[in-house]
Order: sequence, then structure tokens, then C-alpha cells
Amino acid sequence: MLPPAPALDATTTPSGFLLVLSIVVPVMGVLLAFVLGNRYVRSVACAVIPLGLAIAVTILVALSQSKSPLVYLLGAWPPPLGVALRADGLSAAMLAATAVVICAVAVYADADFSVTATEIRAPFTFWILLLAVWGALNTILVGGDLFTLYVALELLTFAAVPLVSLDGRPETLRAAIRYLLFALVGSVLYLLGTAILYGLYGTLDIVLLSHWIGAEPTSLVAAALMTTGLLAKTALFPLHLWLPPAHAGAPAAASAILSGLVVKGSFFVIVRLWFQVMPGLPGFGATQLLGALGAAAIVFGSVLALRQERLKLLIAYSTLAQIGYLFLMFPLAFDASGYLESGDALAGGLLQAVSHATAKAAMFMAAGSIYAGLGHDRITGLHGVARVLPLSVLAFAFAGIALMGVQPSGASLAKDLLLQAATKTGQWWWAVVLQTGGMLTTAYVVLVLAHALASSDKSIALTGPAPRLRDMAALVLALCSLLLGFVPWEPLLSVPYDSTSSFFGPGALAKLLLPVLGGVMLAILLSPWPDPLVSSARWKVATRVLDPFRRTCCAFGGLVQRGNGVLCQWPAASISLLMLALLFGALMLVAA
Amino acid sequence: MSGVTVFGLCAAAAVGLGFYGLITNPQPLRKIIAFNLLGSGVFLLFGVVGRRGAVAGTGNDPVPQALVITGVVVAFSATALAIALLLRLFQTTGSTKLSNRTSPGDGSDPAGG
Amino acid sequence: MSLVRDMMTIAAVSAGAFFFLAGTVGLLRFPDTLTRLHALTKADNLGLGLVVLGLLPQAGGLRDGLKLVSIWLLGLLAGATVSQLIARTAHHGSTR
Amino acid sequence: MSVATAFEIVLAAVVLGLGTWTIVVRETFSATVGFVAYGLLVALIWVRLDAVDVALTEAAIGGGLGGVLLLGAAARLWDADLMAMEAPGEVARASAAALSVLTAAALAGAVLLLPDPAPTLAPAAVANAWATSLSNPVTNVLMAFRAMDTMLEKVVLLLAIIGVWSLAPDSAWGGRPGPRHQADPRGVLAFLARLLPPVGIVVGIYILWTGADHPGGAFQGGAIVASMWLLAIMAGLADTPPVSRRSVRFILAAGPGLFLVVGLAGLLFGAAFLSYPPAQAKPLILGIEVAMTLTIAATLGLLLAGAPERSAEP
Repeated sequence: MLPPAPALDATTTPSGFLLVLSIVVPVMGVLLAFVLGNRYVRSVACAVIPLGLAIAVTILVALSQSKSPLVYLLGAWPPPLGVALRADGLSAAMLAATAVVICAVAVYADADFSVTATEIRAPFTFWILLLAVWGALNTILVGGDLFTLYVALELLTFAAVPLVSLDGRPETLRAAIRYLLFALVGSVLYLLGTAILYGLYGTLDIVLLSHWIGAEPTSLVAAALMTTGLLAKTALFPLHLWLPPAHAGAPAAASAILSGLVVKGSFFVIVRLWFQVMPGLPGFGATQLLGALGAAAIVFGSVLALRQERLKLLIAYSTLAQIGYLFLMFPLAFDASGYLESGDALAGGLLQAVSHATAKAAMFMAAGSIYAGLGHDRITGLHGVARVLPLSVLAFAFAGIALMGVQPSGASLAKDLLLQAATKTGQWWWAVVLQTGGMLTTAYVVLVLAHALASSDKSIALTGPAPRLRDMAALVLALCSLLLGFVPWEPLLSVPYDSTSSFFGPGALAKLLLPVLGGVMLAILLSPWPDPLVSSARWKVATRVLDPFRRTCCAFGGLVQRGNGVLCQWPAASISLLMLALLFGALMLVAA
Repeated sequence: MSGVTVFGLCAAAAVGLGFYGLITNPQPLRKIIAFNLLGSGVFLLFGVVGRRGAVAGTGNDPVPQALVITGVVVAFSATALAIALLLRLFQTTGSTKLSNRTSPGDGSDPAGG
Repeated sequence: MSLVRDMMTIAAVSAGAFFFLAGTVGLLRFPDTLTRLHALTKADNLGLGLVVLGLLPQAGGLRDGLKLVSIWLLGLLAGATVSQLIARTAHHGSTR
Repeated sequence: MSVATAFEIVLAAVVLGLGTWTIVVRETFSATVGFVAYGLLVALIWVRLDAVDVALTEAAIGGGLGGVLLLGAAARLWDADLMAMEAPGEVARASAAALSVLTAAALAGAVLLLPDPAPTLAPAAVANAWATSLSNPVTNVLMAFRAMDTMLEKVVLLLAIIGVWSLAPDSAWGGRPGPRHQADPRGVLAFLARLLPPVGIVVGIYILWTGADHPGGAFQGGAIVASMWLLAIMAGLADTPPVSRRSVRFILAAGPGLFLVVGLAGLLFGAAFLSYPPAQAKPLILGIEVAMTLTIAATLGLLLAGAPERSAEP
């Protein structure tokens, strides 16, 4: 039933110690910064961050040279008694992306969270938590044991929650409580699953479990519980009640971390679980359900993003939609043999995660600069901002273009890979979802850019200085995301696609124009705000033709918003959590 | 029915109880108590698993025991953090209401930059 | 010899259990805080004392016996203090 | 049915009854009291499961410090009792009940279907005890075989402290956590707070020391020491330290810090990260445990004290 077990990687590989360092260095930074306090907090962060980046790059190089996963046995105890750390191409790619985002955020935050001789609360907390998020994420990325992953997930939650309520306003406190409670429910479900798995197989090591696990009813219960718990922590629709207020309410640098990186932690554990621990268990139904939830997230998140008044909330809802995008790889990876194949679809999904991490962090950073410059972030009040804050708007635009999937961005490569997988497995409906998702993304990016680029009759007074370094950090990060298509992915992910061949030519042009035109239409139709393009006199005729459509679309948007209001109430969200757990269990049982 | 099975069923029931309380109790502090109940059910499940794996010389498999001790510490820290958040919210607003007046997120004030 | 020890244990522990039962019934049935406290102290002091006394013959050695006695003493100390505190609070509450 | 099984059934029933009462009772304060009793009885279940280490932890945390934490919060949130919102409707309540029952049933089914004989790591843990020369297998798992989890868990505790402190108003940063308790020098609480801590601290150290070979260890010992400290604070005999004090922070970071240093020494000079040379394993582990006990005691005490809210001057 299961593929024959290859020899267990029961020895430490030569460069395995790098994995230990990738965890120990940030954690050491947390401890040192906490003890030293005062202005040393920043110095410690400044010392640790380049070091951590260097370690991530070294892991990348070591992995592409060795061609096999890096392994480290902690305390020299082999699993199942001991705990192993492992890094494959997926972990290495995510490690590098995490390091890059953390670096950019650190540069960006330097102005907001400057330290002085006497200790101030917010900078002290922020710098320590930044390092803590990093240490937790690295542990998640290289952890080879399900319980170690649990501790790391909790570490991540404990670092993320105070970031949400860093400025102490009542709304952010409420958001933080909601986030904490829901994340705790998620981790309890995950822990339930680990207890059952230990009872079944006497190990929690990922590689050992993947050899021993079978489609028994008990293991399916565990799989369903763990999956659902992790979905709650990832905020996949309909378990997203905590995400928009938490991500939009936090300070910009913290939002960049939360939206770009923190949700990827639990997402990565789901990938590990489904693709590595139990590729044979989920079956067709469960993968389709996961994809369907993703599709619903894309529609809900994008439509709600288009209806937001404020830029940061728009970006938060965009995160909701993009999380949905990440889950489309699960049905596409499911092939005729009944297993989740680690092929195109997995590579595409991971690339999407990397490119979303960089682009979304850059977007929040740009939005933060705009907020700091204008003193507000109402989208309809953005007219003329491109003239006074050109760099911030440019960073936002680049990040938006990268998210839209315009070549050569990582998202475009990811989309190609996923479309390829859809063709190969004959699941055309996911191709439709992918294209629609691209258009919807374009819609809200275009909406913001249209307002930001529109001319203003009033002159805009900036409320604060605009540090150039801050904008440069956002810009560089956005460019990273935009140029991900040029990165040689072959050694890390199995990317068979020749990524640099067709940047120009009619096919590429059509691929570019279709989502853009569709997106503009959707932006005009779905956004309830007066559109700067349409409201000018030249477009009067078009407006009259469009009006009935617009009204229908607005009604649809209102409906979505009302539905979201219900789903975002605690009882509804937690009931759907349990319902999903049972549904996943039932679908897996049927498949088994 | 052996004692281990009894406690295994007890653990499952405690988990169910915890979920019910967590969903239906409107007060955040009660949700936190329900979470602790839920957590104790999960830990008991580990205990039952460990007890089943007992061999001569050890009454209970030490690995699940160690996992539970780690888990209890994490759950306690979570409780402390949640309560600190609640108390702070109470201090600033005089209410521990978790929902905003309109749907969450849409009605909140401008975010910090 | 062991039979005598077991008999002692059974007798003392049963007596202790009786006091616990009586104390619990009093705690549930008595009308106000002070009388409830009165019932509770019977369980705490006498009940626990008798249970410890009953377990002493079963103790493995002097060390275990000492541990048992110190549990009783600590229980007495904590019980007495807490009863004081509760009674004082109840008293303040009723006279205010 | 044997007497033992009958006792176990009664115990489980009482625990579940208390749990139900905790969930459904109207007043939050009663629920808190119910939870404390529940925690103590669950500790009894752990004894029956022959997991005394966990029983000690559960009694110290679930019934003890956790109870204090919840009671304190319930008392301070007394007026807020009626102000919570988002109560579910009848339909939501019914479906929540149905789904909870289904989930519990699925879990119960999973428990009943667990394989026999059960897989276990107990023989492996016992067979490898030579590496540390400690004979309590739980301590071996915590400090050697799965040392990484234990180290990370201590970092979780530190993050919880940072998270709680981060909720302070900006003006109170660096100050002392929690309200100042007024000492009543002739009061009975002050009397207890003078009498008990010496005994309690000895017991705490004993539990730490005996953890090498018998049930006990750093966490259980630390929890007892923490409760002694809290008793002195509540009686007004001691005050919480200002959070800006360097020595306090050093103690809070000492446990994971020493763990990491020893681990790195293993990486540089020994077999692997977090490995101990067998000859020095026992003293090294005991050293880490002493540091961890101090850290745990300080962390638990400060977690209960809450966010800084007063200036550092007494």
C-alpha cells in the first residue's frame, strides 16, 4: 500500500549544524536583548540579523551542493527517541525568504522603533519579538518532529500576539484576544492529533511516520484534527475571523511580519503534513474540499478588499484572498495514483508562498509609509499621493504587480506551474479559479493605484518626515518579489519549467493583458467608491451603460459583506471549525 | 472495561465539554477556562496513550509524560497572556466585549502607521 | 502483626472518611459562611488527621512516616489560616 | 469489575461532573472555583495513570497557580461580568452541542481503536538512561532525548513574560507589576507568609533534587518556590521587582540561556548540540535544572503579577 521505505536518514549530515545555528542564533538574540535592554536591544538585533541571513544563505548553498536533505540529530539521539532537524529544498527556500523579509522589515522599522538611552516599551518589545518570530519560523521550517513543531507554533503565536497589540488601543487589544484564543483552539486540535498519532505509531518523527502511517480510521481522525487546527492558525476561509482586525490594526512593520511570514508558519506545517507525513491519506475529496475553501477565500477576500475604505484593511483582506491561493495546490497535486505528488503543484504553491511573503510585506510597509505621511490611509483620500510620496507608491505598485502575477514575478511562475498541473491532472475548474483570482488581485491593486495616481486639486501637506531608507526597504523587497522568476529554482524545488524563455511575444502579452483588463473591469464594477477613472466627463456614456451591472455587482458585494459579518462572529467561526474537522474526517474515511 | 479505557473516554468527554464551553460561553474569561478544560482533556489523552505503552519497570511511557509537562507549561503561559490582555482591555474600556459594534475590522478606528 | 496494622488502617481511614463526609454535607447544607467553615474544619483537621494516622502503619519507613505527618501539619496550618481569612472577610461583609 | 476500576469510574464521573458544572454555571467566580477543584481531581487521575511527574505538575499548575491566576482575574473583572457579547442563539447552541458530542465521539472511537499492544518508547528511554546516569526516565526525556523541546518551552515562558509586560501603559514601563498589597503586620496572612516560605523553599529544592531519580524536577520545584514568593507578595511582606531591573531579567533568561550555552558547548566540543559527555552528564543536567528552577519560579510569579503598573519607587 505504501511505497517501500528507504533507509532512514539516521545520521547527521556534514553541514547539518547550520540548522541548529539557524534556530539558536535568533533565540540567543532574544535572550541577550532581553537581559541587556535599553539601547542594546537594537545593537543585538543589528548583530543577529546579518548573521541569520548569512546562515540562511549558507544553508541554501550547502543544500544545492549536497543534493540531499540536510539532517541534524539533536543530542546525537536518533528518532524515534530523539529529535531530528531536517532541511529540504522547501525549507531552504522558505528559510531564505524569511531571512530576506526580516532584514527588510528591520531596516524599515529602524525609524519607527528607534531606541534611546532610557528604555521605551514599544521598541524593546518589537525588536525582541522580531527575533522571536524568526527563531520560531526557522524551527518550524527545519523541525523534523511533530511535537517540536507544536512548540514552535506556540512560540510563533506568543511572538505574534503582542505584536498585534503593540500600541495598546482597545481595538487592537480586542483583535489580539480574538487572535490568541482562536490560535489556541487551533493548537489544541493539532495537539490532539499528535497524541493519537503517538498512540498509534509510537513516534512523532516526520520521516518515520511517513513510513508507518496507514489509512486506518484512527489515523484519519488525527489527520483531520491536525489539518483543521492548522487551518485555524492559517486563517483560511471560513476560519479568518481574527485576521483582518489583527493584521490591519498592528503597526506597519508588525503587519508586514504577521501577514508576510507568520501565517506561512502554520501553512508550512500543513504542507509537511499532507505532502510528507501522509501523502496517501487525504484522497480526492479532502483535497478538493481544501481547494474549494481556497477558492471561497479568494472570492470573499478579494470582494471584501474592494469594499474597504482603508488601505491597511484592504491589504489585510488581500492576505485573506492570497492565503486561499496557497491552498489551490492541494487538489492540483493529487494525481491518479491516489497520492499527493511533490511535483509542479507543490513547487508552484511554495513559490506562491515565497512571493506572497515578500510582496505582502512590501505592501504593508508602503502602506505604513503612506499612513505616516498623510496621517490617514483612506483610499478615496489618496489622490495626489504619488506626487508627494513617489517611492512609497512605487513600492506599492511593484508589490501589487508582483502579486498580480505579471512576468517575471514569482507569482507568475507559480501560476504557470499550477496551470500546468491543472492541465496535467485534467482539473480545468481550478484553472478557472486561478485566472479569476489573478483578475481579482489586479482589481484591488488597480483600485488603489488609480486613486493614488489621480491628480489632486488640493496640495497635500505631509504630517511627518518620510525617511528615504524606509521606502527603499519596501522598494527592494517589492523588487525581490517581482524578480523571483529569474532565480534558478531547479536545485531547490522541482521546477521543470523554463522560466526565462517567453517574456516577450504575443502569448506573454495576452497573458499580461487578460488579467489586467479583467481586473480593471472588476474594480469598476465591484468597488462601491466613486472611481477616479470613471467619474471624469469623458466616460459619461460608458458610465450609463455600466450602471445596471454596477448596481448588481454592488448588491453582490453587500451580500458577501453581510455573510462575512456572520462568519466573523465567534460562535459561527468556531462551529465551522468543528464542522470542517468532521468533514475532513468523513471525506478521508470515504477515500480510505 | 479497564481503568485506562475509562480515563480515555473521560479525556474525550472533557475535550467535547471544552469545545462546547469555548463556543457558547460569551464571556472571554469563561472561554479561557473552557480552553483549560479542553487542554486537560488533550493531556489526559497523552496520559492514556502513555499508560497503554507501559512496560515492566515504568508505569507509564516517559515520552508522553514529558510532552504533557511541556504542554502544561505552554497552556499556562497562554492563559496568563490571555488574562493579561483581558485585564488591560478592561482597564482601557471597562468592558471585555470581544466584538466591535459593526462586523469586526470594518468598524475599527484608523490603524497606527 | 500485619493483620493488626491493616485493621488499624481500616478503622482510622474509615473514621477519617466519615468526618470528610460529614464536613462535606455540612458545607453543602449549612446556611451561612461561618457555620459552613465550622463544618469544613472538621473535615480538614480531624478527617485528614485520621487518614494520615491510618496510613502511618503502612508507611515504608521513618522518612515516609515523617512526610505523612508533615503533610498533616501543613494542611492544618493552611486550613487554619484560610479559615481565618474567609471568616474575617465574611464578618466584614456582614457588619458593613 | 474490580474495586480499582469502580473507583476509577467514580473518579472519572466526578471529574466530568465538575467539568460540566464549570462550563454551565452562571457566575464566572463559581466556574473558577469549579475549575480549581477539577484540576486537583485531574491530578488524582494522573496518579492513577502512574504518571506522578505529571500529577505534580498538574496539581501545581492546573489546580494551584492556574487557579490563582483565574481567581484573580475573576475578582478584578467582577464588574465586567455582564458586559460580554456575541452570545450564540439557540440554533448555534444546539449545533455547538451536537458538534462537540460528535467530536468527543470520534475521539472516543479513536481511543478504543488504538492498537494492542501499544507502541512505546519506554524500553528505549530506560535502555539509554546510562547516558545521563539519572534514573527518572521523564527527566531523561525532558533534559536529554527531547531537550530541544524543553529549551524552546522555556523561551515560550520568556515570550509570555514579554507579552504580558508589553501591555503596560507607556508611563509605567520599567515599573513594578501588579497592585501593592498592604501589609497587616499582625494579620494571619503575614503570619503564614513568615512561617511557610522557609518550609516551602526546602520542599521545592527537595522536589528539584529528587527529580533526578524519582518523580519531581525543575518545573514542579519551581512552581512551589513561585507560590512561596507569591504568598510573601500577597501578604505585603515583599514587593514585585521593577521590570527594568537587570538582575530580574538575568534570572528570567538564565534557564534557557544556560541550556543554550551547554548545548553549544556540546556542538563545539562534544558529540552534538544538546548532548552531554556521559561522565559529566549528571552535574551538567542538575546545573541546568537549578537555573531553570530559578527561572521558572521567577517567571511564574511575574506572570501572575501581571503587567507593570506602578513606578519603580516603593
